[in-house]
Amino acid sequence: MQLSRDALLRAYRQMKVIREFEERLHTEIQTGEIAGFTHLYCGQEAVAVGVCEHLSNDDKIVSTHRGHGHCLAKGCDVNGMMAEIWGSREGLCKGKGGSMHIADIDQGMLGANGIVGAGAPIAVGAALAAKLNGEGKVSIAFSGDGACNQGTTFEAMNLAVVTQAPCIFVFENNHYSEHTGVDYAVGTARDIASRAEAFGMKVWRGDGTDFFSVHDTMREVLEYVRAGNGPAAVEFDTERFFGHFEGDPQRYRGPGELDRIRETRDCLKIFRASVTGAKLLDHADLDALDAEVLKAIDDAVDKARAADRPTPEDVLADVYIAY
Amino acid sequence: MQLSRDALLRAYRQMKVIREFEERLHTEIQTGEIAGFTHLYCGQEAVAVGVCEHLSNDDKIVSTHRGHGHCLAKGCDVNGMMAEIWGSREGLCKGKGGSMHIADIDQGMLGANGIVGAGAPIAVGAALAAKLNGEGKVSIAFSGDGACNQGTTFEAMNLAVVTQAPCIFVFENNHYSEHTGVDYAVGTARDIASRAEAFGMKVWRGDGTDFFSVHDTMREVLEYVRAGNGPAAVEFDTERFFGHFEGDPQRYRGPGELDRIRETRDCLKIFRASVTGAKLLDHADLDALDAEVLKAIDDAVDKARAADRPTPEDVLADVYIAY
Amino acid sequence: MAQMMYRDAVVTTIAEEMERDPNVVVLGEDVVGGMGTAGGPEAIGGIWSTSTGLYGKFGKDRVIDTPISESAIMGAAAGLALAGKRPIAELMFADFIGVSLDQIWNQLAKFRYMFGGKTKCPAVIRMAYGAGYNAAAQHSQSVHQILTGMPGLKVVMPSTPADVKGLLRTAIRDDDPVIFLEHKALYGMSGDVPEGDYSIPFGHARLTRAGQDVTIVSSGLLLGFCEAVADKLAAEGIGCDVIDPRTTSPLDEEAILDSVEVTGRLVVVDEAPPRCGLAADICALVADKAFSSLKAPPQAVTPPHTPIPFARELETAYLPSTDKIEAAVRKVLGWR
Amino acid sequence: MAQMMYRDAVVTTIAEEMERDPNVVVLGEDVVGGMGTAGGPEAIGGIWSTSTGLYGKFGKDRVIDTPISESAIMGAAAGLALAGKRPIAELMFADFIGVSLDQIWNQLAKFRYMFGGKTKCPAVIRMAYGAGYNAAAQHSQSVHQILTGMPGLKVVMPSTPADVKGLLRTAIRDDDPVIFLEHKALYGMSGDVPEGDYSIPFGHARLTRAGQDVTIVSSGLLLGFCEAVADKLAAEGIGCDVIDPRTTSPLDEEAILDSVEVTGRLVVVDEAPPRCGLAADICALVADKAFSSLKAPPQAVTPPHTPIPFARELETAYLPSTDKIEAAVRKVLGWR
Ligand SMILES: Cc1ncc(C[n+]2csc(CCOP(=O)(O)OP(=O)(O)O)c2C)c(N)n1
Ligand SMILES: Cc1ncc(C[n+]2csc(CCOP(=O)(O)OP(=O)(O)O)c2C)c(N)n1
Ligand SMILES: [Mg+2]
Ligand SMILES: [Mg+2]
Repeated sequence: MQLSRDALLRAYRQMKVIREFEERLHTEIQTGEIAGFTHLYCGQEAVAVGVCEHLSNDDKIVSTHRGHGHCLAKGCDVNGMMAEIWGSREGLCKGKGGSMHIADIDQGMLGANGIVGAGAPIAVGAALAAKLNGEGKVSIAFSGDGACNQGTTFEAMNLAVVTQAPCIFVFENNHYSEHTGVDYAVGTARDIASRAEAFGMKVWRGDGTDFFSVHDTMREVLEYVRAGNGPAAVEFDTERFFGHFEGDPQRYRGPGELDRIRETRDCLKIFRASVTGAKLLDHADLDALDAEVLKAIDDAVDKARAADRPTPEDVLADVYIAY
Repeated sequence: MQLSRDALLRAYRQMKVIREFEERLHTEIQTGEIAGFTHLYCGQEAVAVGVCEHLSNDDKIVSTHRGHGHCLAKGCDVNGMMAEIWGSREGLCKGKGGSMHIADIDQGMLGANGIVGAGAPIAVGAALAAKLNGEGKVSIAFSGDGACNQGTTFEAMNLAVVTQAPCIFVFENNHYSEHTGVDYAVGTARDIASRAEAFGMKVWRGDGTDFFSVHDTMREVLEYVRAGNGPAAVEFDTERFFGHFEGDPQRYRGPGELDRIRETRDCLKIFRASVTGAKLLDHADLDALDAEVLKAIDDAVDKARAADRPTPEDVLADVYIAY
Repeated sequence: MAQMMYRDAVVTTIAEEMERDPNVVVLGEDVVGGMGTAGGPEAIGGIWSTSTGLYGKFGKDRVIDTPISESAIMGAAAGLALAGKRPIAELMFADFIGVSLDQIWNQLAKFRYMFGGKTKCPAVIRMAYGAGYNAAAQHSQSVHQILTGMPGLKVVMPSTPADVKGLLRTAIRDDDPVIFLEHKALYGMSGDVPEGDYSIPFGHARLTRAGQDVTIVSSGLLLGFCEAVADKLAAEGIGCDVIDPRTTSPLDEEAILDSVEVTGRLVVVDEAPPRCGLAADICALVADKAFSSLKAPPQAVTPPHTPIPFARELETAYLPSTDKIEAAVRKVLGWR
Repeated sequence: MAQMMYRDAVVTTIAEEMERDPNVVVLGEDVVGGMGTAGGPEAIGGIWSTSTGLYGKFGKDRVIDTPISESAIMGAAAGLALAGKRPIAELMFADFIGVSLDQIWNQLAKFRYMFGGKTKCPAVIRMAYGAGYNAAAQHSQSVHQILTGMPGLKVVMPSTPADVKGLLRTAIRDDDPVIFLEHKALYGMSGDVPEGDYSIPFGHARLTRAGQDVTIVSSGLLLGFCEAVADKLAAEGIGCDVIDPRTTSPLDEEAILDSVEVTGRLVVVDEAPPRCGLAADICALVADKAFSSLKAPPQAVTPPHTPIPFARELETAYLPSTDKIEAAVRKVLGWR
């Protein structure tokens, strides 16, 4: 299905925001100003955006430790996120969560998650809520190729099938879990989808470096799941441009691997080539967006840096609603 | 492969011991003399025996909450087990473990287990030890159709594939986990083996009510695994003759179901018909064994009843080797 | 007032709240029972009979029978709560936090805090705990000491049918995650239960016996043991305050401290193992906050530092007995 | 004596024991690193660099890189131990007991007891714990309070490179399951480490400062804070015994009680949350067993009952500070 010009511009902008958000963090982190563990999403933008462009605020997603892309794609505020990563009390989570715990319930974003595999069962719960509401809403669990080895992920898939929950398991296979290759850690090598299939789900596969592949695949998947056919799973083949976390020496990469994937498997380049090649958008449109996005990221960083810091008393707030 | 007369007699005797052990417990439990939760193995004897007849003491098994059959088949002492279930200090575990925790490390029996799904990872560990020893020994994880939904079982399968551990996952599909049917609880319904397959294992299937089906299948499986081909999985279709635990009203059974399975799916009857039909053994041989086994069980009960009771000081013993 | 069993107080309260609020949903293993069988659903209604009849009344989308996957059950409860529902999830045995602790500890308990106070997480996790069934090391444990230590959780331990009703109602209506611990040896206990919309606020202990000489704190199965000891001593003219905290998080510190200020003597009787347990927690609290009132060392009466044994004689010897409780009380009475 | 970092003391000791005993095996996530990649194995050697070089020396059957499946890792350790090996399993972060507690608590810890003393279970479970990295609520926790309460486990908490070496050697040679807790903020700490076959028995505390006025008990990151406070007060003529228990199970009760008998004053400084923690455990112990010696209420200095926050300022405010420790010491000194 051909997307409108607006939809194309929006999709590109969303991907570009994620890209520049992460590239900028990569730079800023070197200065030591940002605390904690940070996992960047660069390279996988087409997946987050290709999935989330189909969703409304009433559809839920549950994310991972590598959550910035999912958050941004689902509508979390750029400034609020940047401030959160900076540990400011003006952050989306008041500086309490940080990179691995960004959430925005109103946007249907039920949280990044520091525990690998924890998200899938939570997504099934959200899907059961959607089923009870009966309005055709869905819930999406993003999981990596590493998370697909965690018991919770399997349990979640089976529970979703048993309860016919409108849950979609999106597996982002970026070929690595930390420093380990998927060929080693996943018994069935590159095929995660067939595991999901063995749980009795209908599965799809797509090219995670191509926005259109993701977007078209997800249209089908969502149609199927919104129609009440129970859960489904999708595997997207994708690439991680940075290390596992910031500071990772990446000795596990092959020679030239990083250059090659940046060159040939960059979803932004692929998108640009595709839409300009098909004369749907021209370079100037995209260049203008690029500039606008860079500016927005600059602003976000400036704001985060200037934002209020939390105070010691904040430690005690928000443990309970009432105790 | 045709079994010798001795092997046939031995297999029958083993199954019969389990049967009568459990039937007797079923009766004794009504009197209230035996404490705790007891899960009987009646109906599944052909699986435990068909598997364990292939094993030496250096091969390990890890069992479940429904462990009596596995224990007996792997060579645990009948008297020691009966005394344990009676809570005597002469029991195999000195009355500390009871029905759900019988173990005999010297026999390669690494424990019944009260936690559903806990056994499979332990079996992988034992298999890794066997691999390190390099003597072609294996480790076997018995799991039910319910346990196959527990995250630990999946993790164990993947870990076994990744490490090429000589571990065999034996799934006993008796169609129920507690009061729930397998058609409901296992997304893929009666097919557990294809889940294992999706983890990259070679799988087999067999009729768990037919000793020969189990025994022949396991011969192949063991040959494959002992040869260093990594793990494997087998699913046996079988029947549980009693309730989930003693005291279960079994309202989930269909009308006449219990009579039907006792009539048509009794592994002892099937064995007897098969070996007498083929003139390998005659009824008199088997009747003699029956009498001998009944006597042995009577003895075991008498001994258990007369055995020393534990003393309060025993509570403190055997927590640590040294503390 | 109606006479009711502890287990019936559970199912009655759940049914009333489900009636009242369409967002309340129940999930767990065999909470329906008989799903996918020829005998059909409702074969059991929970192995403790604490969900009997709910499926028939509220249907499969609100009474969700699950496979054996405790992490998924706890996680689904978390997701339901984040998505606006009020799940009541059953963990068949408290011991199964072993396979599901992450979702309780690192997810449910922390969402509100990690997310900067921008969400609520109104989930109730019910679980059967405690010894008394000879169910041995993996099916008899107490876990309140572990969960009480976890910030973000509220921990409730009802000791009577009336408290089940009053506290479970509060739990279901509470917007924070609540652990609701039912002692399996009390399920058959009968008692008067107030009718109607009865609820008990968290953090309010119950004084079950009053006296001036010793303060005894306990709950669950052992509370009855303590009451028996208190009654016996009362006949001798020794007066015990027996305090049931009802909730261990929040803990009614005031009730305990006020009592010790009068008695000067404390005995805490708890079913968890001795190290880092609730007994130590309360003894330390009193040693800190009522130091000047103390006339004798605060005593913890707990099982020994061992797993829970199977045999009847062993389990009995493992649990604190009335003799041991009485001895502790006499020890503090006779100090110096 | 050699100067060595805490992290290097871990890997050195493991390597020495693997050399000595072919039954010792290592397993965990990324303990090799680079498996199945173009860059090849040994890309990392554990994210804490605590297994660097082991794969090259001992090969893939003794240095087993695992998928992300903590229950399977702990369970495999249990199975290896039951089958005669001596596994050293790494849990990357202590917080991940949430997804693997059953195998630690209900399996490893209980085998010997449940099986009537007829087996041993010589497994070491290493894990990185503690705050100081701004890793927030799910990657910064202390878990010794949970594990110390579990009968059947031994729990070790080294606070210096020398103690790492001496205690890890004992742990690996011990026939019972041992939890070995490495404070992640100490991995880079340097110190003198005795050469050769150095080992430290469990249950023997270490006196790091000696004084007559107050007993301070602490370990890990906070031990350094306590020592700083003790040093500061020493300049004022106030003497503190600073006791590092080294192992919390077994606990060297004698060392603590002996000290309090002299000082009459106790401050326990611990990184776990306040409720049902090790601080309460030790305060209760002292209130019971050294009641008559106590001149002031035993004080627990811990973080508040909250999850661990992310931002630098918040984490700093969360952790007990030297100011708070000093205030507690002055409080007991100034009592009445
Ligand atoms: C339960 C748990 N185990 C281990 C970790 C450490 N860890 C964080 S991310 C990660 C790798 C995840 O790999 P994958 O799922 O492929 O996601 P990716 O990093 O590629 O996005 C690991 C092992 C964790 N956070 N939680
Ligand atoms: C972790 C855990 N969850 C739940 C239970 C309660 N339980 C004991 S046996 C059982 C059913 C197991 O079914 P299956 O694996 O098919 O074995 P079967 O009883 O048929 O032999 C359940 C739910 C348990 N013991 N452990
Ligand atoms: Mg990955
Ligand atoms: Mg079954």
